[in-house]
Amino acid sequence: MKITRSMVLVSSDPLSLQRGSLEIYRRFQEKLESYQLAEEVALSTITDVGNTEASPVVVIYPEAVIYGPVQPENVDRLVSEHLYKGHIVEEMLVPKRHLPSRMAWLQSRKGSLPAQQRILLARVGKIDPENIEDYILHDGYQALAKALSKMTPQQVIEEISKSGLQGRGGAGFPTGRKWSFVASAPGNKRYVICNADESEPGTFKDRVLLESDPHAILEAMIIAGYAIHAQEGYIYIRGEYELSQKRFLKAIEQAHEYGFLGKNILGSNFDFEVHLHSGAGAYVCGEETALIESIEGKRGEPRSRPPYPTTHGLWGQPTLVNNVETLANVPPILLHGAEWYRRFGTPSSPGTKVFTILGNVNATGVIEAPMGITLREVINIYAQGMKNGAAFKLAQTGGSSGSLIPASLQDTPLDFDSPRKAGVSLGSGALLICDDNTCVVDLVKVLLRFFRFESCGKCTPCRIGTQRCYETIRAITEGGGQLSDLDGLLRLAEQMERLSNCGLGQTAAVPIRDMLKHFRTEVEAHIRLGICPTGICRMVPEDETAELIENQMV
Amino acid sequence: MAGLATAFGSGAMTNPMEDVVQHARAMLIIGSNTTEQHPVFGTKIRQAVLKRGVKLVVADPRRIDITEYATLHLRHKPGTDIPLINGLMNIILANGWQDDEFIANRTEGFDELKAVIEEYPPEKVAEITGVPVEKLRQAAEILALNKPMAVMWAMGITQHIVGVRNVMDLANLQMLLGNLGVSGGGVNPLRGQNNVQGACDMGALPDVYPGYQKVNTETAIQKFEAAWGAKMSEHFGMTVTEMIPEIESGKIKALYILGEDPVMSDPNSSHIRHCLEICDFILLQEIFPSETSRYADVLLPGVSFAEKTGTFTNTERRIQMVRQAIPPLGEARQDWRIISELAQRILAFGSRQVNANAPFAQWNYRDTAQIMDEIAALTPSYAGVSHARLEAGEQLHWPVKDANHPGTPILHVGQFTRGKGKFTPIEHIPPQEMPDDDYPMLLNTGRVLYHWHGGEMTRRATGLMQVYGQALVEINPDDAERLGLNGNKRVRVSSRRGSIEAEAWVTERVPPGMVFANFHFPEASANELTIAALDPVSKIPEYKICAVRVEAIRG
Amino acid sequence: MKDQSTKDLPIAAIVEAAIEKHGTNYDAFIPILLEVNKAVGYIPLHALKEIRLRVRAPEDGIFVNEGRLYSLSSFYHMLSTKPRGRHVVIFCESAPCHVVGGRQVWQALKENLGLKAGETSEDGKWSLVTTSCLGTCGVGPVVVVDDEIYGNVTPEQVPEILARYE
Amino acid sequence: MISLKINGIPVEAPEGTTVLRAAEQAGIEIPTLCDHRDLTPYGGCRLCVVDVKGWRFPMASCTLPVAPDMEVTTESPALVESRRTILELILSNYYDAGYEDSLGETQLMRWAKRYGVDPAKVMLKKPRFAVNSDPNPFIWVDMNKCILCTRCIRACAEIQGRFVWSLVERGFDTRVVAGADTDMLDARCESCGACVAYCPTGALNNKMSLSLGLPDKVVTTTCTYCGVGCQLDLNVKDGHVVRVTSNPNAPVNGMHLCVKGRYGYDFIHHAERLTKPLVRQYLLEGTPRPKGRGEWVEVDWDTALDIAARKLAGTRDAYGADSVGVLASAKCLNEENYLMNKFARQVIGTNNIDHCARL
Amino acid sequence: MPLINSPQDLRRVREETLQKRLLQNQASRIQIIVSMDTPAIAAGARETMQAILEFIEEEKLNHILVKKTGNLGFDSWKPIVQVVINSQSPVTYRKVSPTVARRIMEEHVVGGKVVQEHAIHF
Repeated sequence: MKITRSMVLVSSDPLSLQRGSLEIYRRFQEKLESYQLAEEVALSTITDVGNTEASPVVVIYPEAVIYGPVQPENVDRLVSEHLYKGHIVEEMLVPKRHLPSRMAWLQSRKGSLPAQQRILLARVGKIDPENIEDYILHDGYQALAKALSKMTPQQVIEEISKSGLQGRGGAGFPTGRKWSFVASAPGNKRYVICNADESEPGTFKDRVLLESDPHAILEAMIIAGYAIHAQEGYIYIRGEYELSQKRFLKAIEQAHEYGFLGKNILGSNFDFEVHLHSGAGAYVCGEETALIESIEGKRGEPRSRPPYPTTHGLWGQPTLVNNVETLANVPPILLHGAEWYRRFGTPSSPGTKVFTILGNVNATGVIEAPMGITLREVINIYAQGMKNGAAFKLAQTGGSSGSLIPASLQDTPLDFDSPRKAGVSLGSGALLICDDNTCVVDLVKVLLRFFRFESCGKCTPCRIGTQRCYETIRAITEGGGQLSDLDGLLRLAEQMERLSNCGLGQTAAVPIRDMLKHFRTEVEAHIRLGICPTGICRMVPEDETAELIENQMV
Repeated sequence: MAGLATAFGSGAMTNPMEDVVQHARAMLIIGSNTTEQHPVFGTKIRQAVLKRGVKLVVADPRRIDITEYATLHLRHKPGTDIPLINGLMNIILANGWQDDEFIANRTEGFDELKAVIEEYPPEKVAEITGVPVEKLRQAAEILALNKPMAVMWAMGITQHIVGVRNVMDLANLQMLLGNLGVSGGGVNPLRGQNNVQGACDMGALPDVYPGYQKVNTETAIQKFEAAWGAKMSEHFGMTVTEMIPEIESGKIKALYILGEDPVMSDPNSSHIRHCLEICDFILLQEIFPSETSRYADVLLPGVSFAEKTGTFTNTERRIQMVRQAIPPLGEARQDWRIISELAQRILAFGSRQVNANAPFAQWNYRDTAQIMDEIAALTPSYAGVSHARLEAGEQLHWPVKDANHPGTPILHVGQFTRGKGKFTPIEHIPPQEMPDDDYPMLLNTGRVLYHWHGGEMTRRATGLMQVYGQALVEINPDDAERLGLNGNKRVRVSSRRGSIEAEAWVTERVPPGMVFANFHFPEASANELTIAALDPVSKIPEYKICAVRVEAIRG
Repeated sequence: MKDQSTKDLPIAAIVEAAIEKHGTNYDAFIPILLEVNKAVGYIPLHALKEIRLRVRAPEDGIFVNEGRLYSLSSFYHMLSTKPRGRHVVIFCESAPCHVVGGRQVWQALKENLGLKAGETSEDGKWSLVTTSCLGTCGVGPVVVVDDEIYGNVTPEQVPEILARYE
Repeated sequence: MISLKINGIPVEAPEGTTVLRAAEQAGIEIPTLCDHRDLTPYGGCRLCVVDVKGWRFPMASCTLPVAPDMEVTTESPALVESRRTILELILSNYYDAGYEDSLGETQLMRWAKRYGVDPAKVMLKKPRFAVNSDPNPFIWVDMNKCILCTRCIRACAEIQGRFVWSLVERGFDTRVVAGADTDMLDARCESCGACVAYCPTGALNNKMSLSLGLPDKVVTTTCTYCGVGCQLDLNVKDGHVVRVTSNPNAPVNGMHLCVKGRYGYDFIHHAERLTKPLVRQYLLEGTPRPKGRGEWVEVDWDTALDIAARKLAGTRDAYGADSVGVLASAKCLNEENYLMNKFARQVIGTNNIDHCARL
Repeated sequence: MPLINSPQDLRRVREETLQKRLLQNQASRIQIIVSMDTPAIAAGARETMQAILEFIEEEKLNHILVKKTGNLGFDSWKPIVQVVINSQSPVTYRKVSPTVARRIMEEHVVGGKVVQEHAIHF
C-alpha cells in the first residue's frame, strides 16, 4: 500500500470551476511531477466548499491548511514552499472570517486521522473500553448527571429536538419528535430499545462504538429512559458481535457497580435497568418491529405499521427504538447544548455522520465527518484514493439496501436531503466503493442473493419477488438473459417497493432500479453480446448447489 | 342434577359457555376432561387462558390435557372431592375472602356450613387428598380473589356414590364466593351427551314430567292427566340403574329401549348381560346392531341425526335445530314416527283408559314442530319455544317463558329458583370400593377424544379408528415397571366383577397406583370391571373408582 | 459428528444453566437456544423438549411448544437444527467481501474442504457454511473458523488456516 | 366510532377496526387471502392493499386500523396491477397435481380469475413436495398449494390452542410444517380440522372427501356427539353425506369443530346400519323363547310393530304397568324424548322411564 | 451501595481518577496502546499483543504499561499499535505483525528511534 505524505485538494464546485480551478488542478499535476513529488503527494478535488469569497480554495494535509482564493499562477509557490520545503504560506491562507462551518472541519485535527469531526468517536481509540474510569475521565456520565440534576424529562426532549438530531439508522426521522411521541403515548410501561442489530453488509459503525466506547451508548440509553419515563431498556446486539456483547455486558455490570443503573440513579428518584439481548443471525431483525418480535421470542417477522412502536412496541407498550449511532449523539448534545451541536453538518442535517469505507480503496475503516461531505471527498481524503490507481466506477451506500451511486453523482453531498433529491439514499453510512473491475450485474446478483437469503418470508412480494429477481439476474450472468427480462425485472422491482411489508422488500428493489438506471448499457451487453464487459461473469450456467445458499446457518 | 336442585331449586348449567370464557377471571375445572369430552368448549377455555390470562385451576387425579393450561393442577386422590372443596372453603373463610353480602342477602344455612367447614383445616385436607397445603392455599387464593370465578365439572364429580354431595359442595363454594347469578361465574355441569339436557327436560326421568314437574305432586298429576287423558302413576319410577337389575327380581318384565346400549354404558356389564338375558321381552330401537341388541326380541331401525328434524338442547340449555339432510336409509324410519305408531297400536288394544278428547291424547303428529308445540304447552320452561322461532334464528336458552320471552342465558340472577340459596354442610364419605391386597390398584374410567360413549358410532368411523383403533389402558411408568411390562404392552385388568385384556399406554397422565380405561370397545370395556354402587339420590354409579388388579400378559 | 455425542452431553443441565442465566420469560427463548447451540453445536430435538418442560409456565402466561422453538431455530441462522462438524467454517459472502476477492477465497474454501455450502464432511470434521456480513468488512474477505476470525484472507492462506485445526 | 371514507362512501367503524373489516361492514369487498375475521390480522399476502390518501405506497388493509378522516380507495388500475403481480408471484410458486377435490373454487382461484391471472400459465411445472405428505386419516396435506398465508397456523393456535403448525426456515425457503417437522399426529394434532376450514387454497383438505365431488345440498344442523351443541353443515351429494363443513354463523362454535364433529360422520352410511325391522323367529312362530333368543328374521314394519305392541301391552296387562321399563335416549331429539315420556306415562302408565344421563 | 450516588460523587470520582492516572503516568514513562477491536483481532492483534508482552517479559521492562483500546485508525492498517513516551504525542504504527512489534519494541521503545516504514504520517 502506498502511503502518501501529503494531500492536496482543489475545490471544484461550479463557482471554483468558473474561476479556473481546473487549471489549478492541472498546474498541480504538472508541478508535482516536476518536483518529483507525485509519488508522495496525493492530488484530488473537493466540492461545495460553501465559501464564495475564498474560492477556488486549495486544502493541504496533513497540516490541514486552506489557501484561497488561489490563482493558477500561485500553484508553483504552494508546491515549492509548502509541499517541497514544508513552510506554510501564511499570506495566502483564507482569512479566518471567511471560513464558514462547512470549511472549518477541514482544518480540525482531532484524533489520529485527518480532518475528522469526532463527536461520537471522540473517545474511540483513546480509552480502554472495558474501563469505566477511562470513560468517566473523558466526560463520561456528565450528561446523565446534568439531565438528572438540572433538567426535567421534558427539557431533555426539548434539547434533543432543538439539536435537529435525526435517526441514524437510515430513515432520518427527527429523534426529538420520536421521543416525545413515546413520552406522551398511553401505556402501563415504556421501554427504550437500542437497535444494535447492525446487519447491513458493510456497516459496522455501531460495532465500533460498542466495542470502543460502550458506556457512551449505555449513558444515552439511561438518559433516553429518563426522558420518556421508562424503567427498562433493551439493547439488541446482533449475535455475530460477540466482542460488542462482551464489552457491553461489562459496561452494564460496571454501571451497576457505580450507580448509573439500578434504583435512585445519582440520588434522583429515577430507576433504570438495561438488558442485553443477543440476535441470532437474522438481518431482518434490524427492522425495528422485527427486532421487537425477536426480543419477544418470536421469529423476526416485521409487524405491519401503523401502529408504530412509539405507541405499540415491546409487549404492546410504547417503545422508543433508536439506533446506536443516534443514541451516541445524545450525551454530547446534552453536555454541550443544541446550539453547539447545530454548528456541525448542514442546517437541514445537523451533526456528524459516521461512515464505513470499504471496497477497492487504499484505506478501509470507520470515519466521522460532518453531514454533507461528498463521496469524492470520502474517497480521496479518507480512503486515500482508489486501490492500484483504478478508476472509480460506483459506490453502494448504506449496505445492501442502499443505492448504487455512479461516478457522475459522486459530488452529491451525503446528508439526509441531498441524496434523496438525487435519487440515492444515505442509508446506514456504509460506503462500498467499487472500481471499474466490478461488474454491476454480478454485484446486484450478490445483493439479491443476500435479500433472498435474509427475507423473513412473511410477505409475498419480498419472499417470492427477491427469488424471482435473483433468478433473472443470475440468468443474465450465466448468459441466459433476455432483453424482455429487464422490463419484467423493473416492473417487479417497482411492485416490490410498493407492496412489501417492510424496508427489506422495499429496498431490495433499489439496486435493481439503480442498475437499470445508471448501467443499463452494461447490463444489455451481457444480454445482447453475451459477454460480461469486466469479465467477471462467467456467462455459463454455474453449479446450482454451490451458489445457492439453501438452509445456511452460522 | 339433584345436587343443584337442592341448593338452588333447579339444576342445570347456570352460565352459557361463551359467557364463562369471555367474562370469568378464574376457573375451576374439577372432574372434567374438558378438551377431550367437550373439545370445542375445551379449546375455548384454552383461548381464555391464552388471550385473557384467565387463572385456571384444574383438580383431577389425572394429568389430562387441560392441565397444560392450568395455573395450578391439584392432583387430589380419587374420591376426595369433598375434603378438597371443604378445605378450599376453610382457607377462604380463614382469610375472610367469602362474599359476606351475598351470603347475607341470598343464602341460608351458612352457620351450619361453617361448622362443618371448620372440621377441614388445610393440614387435614392435605392428608386426605394428597394435595400439599401450599397448593391448597394457592388454589384458594386464585379462586377467591379473581372474581367472577366459574366452576365447571362433568362426570368426574357426579359418577361417585357421593356425586350429589360433591355437586352440593361445589354449590356451597360458589355461594360462599358470591359467584352465582353473575356473568362469568356460576356452577356449570357439562352434560355429556348431545341431548342429555333435553332428555331430562323432556321428562325422560322417573321422577319428573317435562320441565321437572314432580310426578308425585297433585298439580302435575292433574295437569298431565288432563292433557293426555289417562290416569298417571303417582310414585317415582325406576332409574336405568335400578330397572335392569330389577329384571332379576322379576319386577321388570319388558323393556322398550330407544338408542341405548346398557351393556356397554352401564356398570358391571356381566351382570347387565345376565339380566337382559332373562328379560321377557326387549324392544330395541337402534341404528346399529349393538351389544344390547343380542338380547333384543324386536329390533326396529331408527335413523341417525342426519335423517331427522327436531331439536337438541345443549349443556347450556340452548335449544337448537337438528335438520334432516338425507332421507332415512333403506326402510329405516324416523324415531318419532316409530314411537307414535307403536303408541297408537298399543292404545288401540284398549285395555288402558284414554280419553281421546283430551287435548294431547293423540299420537297423529304431522311433524316434530307439532310435537314441540305440545311440549311448549305442557312445559313452562319451554313455553315459548317453537321451531318457527328457532328457524328464524332466535337463540333460546330455557326457561323461555312465553312466545315473546327472549330466553334466560344466565340462571339465578337476583334470585334463586327456590328463593334463597341453601348451604348444605357436606361430610366426606370414602368411596365404596378401595384398593386392597387382592385388587391393589384403582380404576378410573372415562372417554377419549376420538371416541364416543359405547363407541357405536365412532367405532364405525374409519378415520377415528385409524387414530384410536383399540382400547388402551393408561398406566403410570412406575407401575409399568413394577409389573414388568418391559415393552410387552398387553395387560389384563381384573376386578371382582370381571376382567378385560387391552393394550397398555404407559403415561404419566395417571398417577402411580391408578389405571384408566375407557368403555368404547366391547372387547375391552371398562364397564366389565366397574362397580354398580350408586349415589343414593341420583342413582349414578361410581364409575370413577373401583379396585382392580393389573397383570402383564406374557406373549 | 456432534450428534453422535449429544447422547453423552448433559442436555438437561445445559438447558438448566441457560435458564438460570436468562430466565424463562419469552425474551429468554432465543438466548436459551443460542446457549444450547453453542454448547452442543446445534439444537437437538430433545433439547427442545427440555426447554419446553422447563420454560412453560401457564401460571405466568408462558406457553411454548417444540414447534415454536424449532421454528425459531430454523429462522435464526446462528442456530442450527442439523448436526454440525467439529469445526465450522463460516464464510462471509456479502458484497463488501465479494468485491475485494471474496469469490476466490470461497472457491479455495470449497476446494480445500471438498464441501459445498451447508455441507458437513463425512468424517464429521468440517462444516462449511456462509453468512451475511460479520461487520468486519474493513479487513475483508473474512473467514471464521469456530470462534476465530481471520481477516484479509487470500486464497493462498486458506490451506494454512485450515491446517491449524485438528 | 371513527368516521372515514372508503371509495368516497362515509363509513363508521369502532376504534381498532381494520380498514378491511370496516369496508366489509360497508359492503365493500377487498380481496384477501391471509385475512380471516376469526384470526389475528397477519398482513402477509398483500393482496388486500388499498390506497390511502397521504401515503405514498398502498397499505395492507387487513392490518391497517381505521383513523379519523382517512380516505381509502380499494380499487384502481394501479391496485389491480399490484394484485395481479401478487397473484402471479403466488402462483409462480404453486403446483396443482390435478386431482379432483371437493372444495369447489378456492379463494385463491377466485381471485386469480377475478384479476385475470391464468394459473396454468404461471404455476410450477413440477411439484416441490409430496402431494399427500401426511399419513393422518383426516387431513390431506399438499404443500405444493401452500401460499404461506399462515391461516392454518393461526387457526391452530388461536382457535384450537394446539400449536401444531408453524413456519420453518425463512425467506423463499419458508415452509409450514407440523411440530418440529414431523407428522401431524406426532405434533399432537387433535384432528379438529380447523386448519382445513381456514385454508384458502386447498393445501389442507378433507382427505375423506377428496374426489367425492361437489355437494348438491348443504344442510345446517346440530352435532350428534357431545353436549356442547356445535352446529355444522352436512354436505350432501346424491343422498350421501360427503363432507362436514364449518358454518361461520354457528352460535356456539363458529367455524370450530372437533374431530368427531368434523370427521366422525361416516357411521351414517355404514354398512351395518339397520335398515329393516327384525324380529326373532320364535315370535313369528308363536313358540317359547329359546335360549339365546334364536334367529333374526327380516319383517315388514306392520309385523314388527304389531308384535312389539302386543308384547308390551301384554306385559302391561299381565304384570302391571310398572313391569315395563322405558329407556329414552340422550342421543335423540327433544321431541322424541318427550314422546318416550308420554309413551311411558300415558300409554303404559308407568314412571319407569329413564335414559343414560347418569352414565 | 453503589460507588456514586450524586453528581457530586461523580465529580469526586473523576478527580480521584485523574490524580491516579497522573501518578500512573509518572510511574510508567512508556505506554503502549494496542487497538483491540474485532477487525484488529481478525488481522492478528492478539498475536501482536502477545509478542509485545513476551518482549517485556523477556527484557524485564516492568516500567512499561500496555493498554488496550478500541478502534484506532483504519481497518486496513490493523493491527495498530501506539507508542507514547513521556506523555508526548503518540507515534502510531500500522500493520504491526508480531515481527514488526518486536522491531518497534527494540528500535523505538528501547532504542528511541521511530520505525519509519510502519509509522503513520498523518
